[in-house]
Amino acid sequence: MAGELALIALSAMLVNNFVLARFLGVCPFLGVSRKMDSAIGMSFAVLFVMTVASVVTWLVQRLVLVPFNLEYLRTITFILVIASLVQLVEMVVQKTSPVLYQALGIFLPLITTNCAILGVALLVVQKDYGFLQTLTFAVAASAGFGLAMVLLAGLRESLALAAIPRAFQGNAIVLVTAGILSLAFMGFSGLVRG
Amino acid sequence: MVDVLVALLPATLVGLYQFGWYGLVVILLCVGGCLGVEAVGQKMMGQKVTVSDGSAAVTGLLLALSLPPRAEWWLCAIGALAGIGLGKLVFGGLGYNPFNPAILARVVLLISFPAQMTSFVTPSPWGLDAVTTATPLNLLQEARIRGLGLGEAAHTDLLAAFLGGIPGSLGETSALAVLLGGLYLLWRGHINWDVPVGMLGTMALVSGLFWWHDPAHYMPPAFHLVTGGAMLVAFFMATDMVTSPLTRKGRVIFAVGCGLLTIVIRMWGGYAEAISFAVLLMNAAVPIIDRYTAPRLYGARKRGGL
Amino acid sequence: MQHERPTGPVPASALTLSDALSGEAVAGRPALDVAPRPAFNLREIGDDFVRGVWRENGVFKQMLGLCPALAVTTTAVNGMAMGLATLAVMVASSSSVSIIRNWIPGSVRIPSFIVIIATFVTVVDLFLNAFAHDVHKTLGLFIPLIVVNCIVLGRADAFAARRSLPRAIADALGVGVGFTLALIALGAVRELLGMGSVFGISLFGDAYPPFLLFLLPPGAFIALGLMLAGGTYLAALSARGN
Amino acid sequence: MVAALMAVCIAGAVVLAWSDRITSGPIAEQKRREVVRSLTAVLPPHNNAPDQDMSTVVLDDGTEQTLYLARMEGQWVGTAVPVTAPDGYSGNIDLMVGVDRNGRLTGVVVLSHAETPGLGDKMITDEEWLPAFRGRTLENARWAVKKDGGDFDQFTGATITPRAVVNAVRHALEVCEKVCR
Repeated sequence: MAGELALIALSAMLVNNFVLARFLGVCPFLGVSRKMDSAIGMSFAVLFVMTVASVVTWLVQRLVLVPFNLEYLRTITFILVIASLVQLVEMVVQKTSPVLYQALGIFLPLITTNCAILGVALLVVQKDYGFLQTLTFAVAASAGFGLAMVLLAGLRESLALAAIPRAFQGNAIVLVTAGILSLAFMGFSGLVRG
Repeated sequence: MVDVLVALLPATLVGLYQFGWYGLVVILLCVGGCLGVEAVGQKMMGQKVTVSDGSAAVTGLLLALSLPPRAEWWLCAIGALAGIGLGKLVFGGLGYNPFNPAILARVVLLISFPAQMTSFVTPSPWGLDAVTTATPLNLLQEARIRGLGLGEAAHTDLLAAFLGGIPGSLGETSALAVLLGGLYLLWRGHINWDVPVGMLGTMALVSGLFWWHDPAHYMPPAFHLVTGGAMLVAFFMATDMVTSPLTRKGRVIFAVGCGLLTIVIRMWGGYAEAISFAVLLMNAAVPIIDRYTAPRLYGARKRGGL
Repeated sequence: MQHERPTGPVPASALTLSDALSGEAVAGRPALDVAPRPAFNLREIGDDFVRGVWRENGVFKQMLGLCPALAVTTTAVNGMAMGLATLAVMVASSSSVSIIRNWIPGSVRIPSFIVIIATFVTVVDLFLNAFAHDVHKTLGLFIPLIVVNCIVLGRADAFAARRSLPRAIADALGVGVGFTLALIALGAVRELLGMGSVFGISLFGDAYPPFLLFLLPPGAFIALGLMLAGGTYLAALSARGN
Repeated sequence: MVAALMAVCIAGAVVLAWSDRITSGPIAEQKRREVVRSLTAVLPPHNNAPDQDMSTVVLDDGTEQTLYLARMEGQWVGTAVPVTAPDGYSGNIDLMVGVDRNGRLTGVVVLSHAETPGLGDKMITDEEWLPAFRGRTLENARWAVKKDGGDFDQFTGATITPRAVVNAVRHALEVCEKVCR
């Protein structure tokens, strides 16, 4: 069991990295990685929402959708759960911890449309994971998202000092850098099969 | 840059002796390709053409030495495009590139053309009696995937691997020749000792622990040090000033990371030539390492290096 | 409960979800000249369409909707299928949003739009599964993920929620066609470099060695980056030429 | 406010319930047709409906194995065995293997896989590779790729995929050998 969970974690974080190999969450990955601080803030916000969202959607799937034969409502219920969770988290954080709200607040609205969150919920259903597997998968996936995000932010901050050719300035060089990062992560392929 | 070319001379000569004309063609294509891509690219972007600084030639030679000895012409051409174009020009040229161009070129080729990048021939005087074969690292990976333990890799002649004579890339058949060049660079003060020592030391230590624990399933540390690109990458590519951390502390972290990832990917990963992936991954982490180990000076930018 | 809808001109550059998401693209984005005028104006509708196809192309200009754009574009055909599925969802949801725009209070605007979009996404998902099974298998996970495509929600919220039905449809069609064309272009480039063919037609013959990089994830990022740079370069060249 | 959101949700649910009603039949039919298509491709000529004529056996290792039986005029002529190769380069490869009553292979098709495009997926795009299995039996072939001393071609640069497929097909033949005869 522990071994299986470790493999799930390794796979979700490195081998099939959510952003770099599965293309889930590319918009925030490119959009919020210009500064290291925002990259770290976004990563923690994703870690939090992704973990809670995957557990809640797992419960919804097991306790509501499957027993009542409502699986065609999966996409709509999952996205609603995620959207309300984000709202709830935002309200709770705002009331209880102004410091945390300052740090995470601006990222929370962006998370609803982060396809990594819905992606993790749907993949859990597709893979038919149990509770512990779901939890591990979500935490590892968001850790992998954070790792990719922080690496790209570091590279982008150092690129700010580089004399990038005119044609590549802006999004082009960010995409190429992300591509090379994804290339480097290919080195992990084969560590876990499947 | 001239010193680097001098340092690569022993490995180049061994390669030419063992693979003959084929090796010479690969070297000429790679060096010419890299110079050409740099000249044309800089012209197109309206920049000053800096081919004469020699760095593109070094990248070309390093690329050639890390290719299979009978690589097709287009493999060399794509390698040159990927290394100089994608690895250097798009970032604004030498000094700004976050990834080592030769490493990047090799990784692009490894994932794009796995068949061509793993078709090796045996070394023989002037390349006359060459027959198709596999490298020890490929044999090891093959055996592991089939669940056969160490397979034929267990019979690798480690002394031959050190002196020269085992199948491998053009400039990687003799660890000794590469090591001589590396020591020359150290003596001339072009590279820091901490990266190669840290990297090879970590590789030896980690592989040694596994080997000591279970010699039936893991190769001894000496095997990992003399096979594949270990020496070439540790002395000539990981040491690249531009793409390694600024401080000694940072470089040690970098080197240990490279060594650790190399062993992990070699032992359990899908690519036998793990070391290039390891360095590329650690190149990506350099800004973060610098951030936490070096005082940040805006405007002061490292330049030069290999 | 009826909420005050903004009357009169609404600059498209007002901060909306899509703006917040697109970060870099916003600064240089021209404010739309939108003056109050009759509901049906062909020129305006034409402009709504054209703007989305090129000038504000989601993928190339605003870097939105990149997850499906990168994930499914190993071939031109796959890119087209994904683009058309998204186009269908966009037109349906933007028109619905435009129709009910006056009945939805501001506080539940986003959740309502999400429900509408999710509904149409599921409809597309079910119908593809039933009548185009192979397409459904190829696109897989990325069909339900159209729900979180920032372009779809962005256009519903920033445009359809404030415009008449014809203009909302024109905009959705324009943006959807722009998205589809971008995916076809990216798919064609990756297929050409990766396999030497476009739309399954081999151009370089059998001797062309498959360039796997462009079929694998890193190649998706790199191909799009090179295409953007190529576009900028050509634009600069032609500007100098004039 | 809540009423408006509720109204939207209810409208959405109604649309979806309706879509589900009219698509659930065709979706099931598509899935069935997919199975039938693969069965027709791998089985010898038959005039029954093998997808209805299933049986399940328990193998020595305790796993359950579904078998589809093909009959001609009621006479058993062959068996289709769905097998999974667990050791593909990127995950499982699902296959359907057809075997006639003499233990001779009549066809193999790939149902689903996630192998590298342009490399491992050659086993599907290559028009000669899978048909080469036809006519093989457990006895008349060495069940390994050529690189391992067997009779089956591998692809340059990709030996993992064909090796996995060869092993899975052999497993299907062994199942037949045990339970069909």
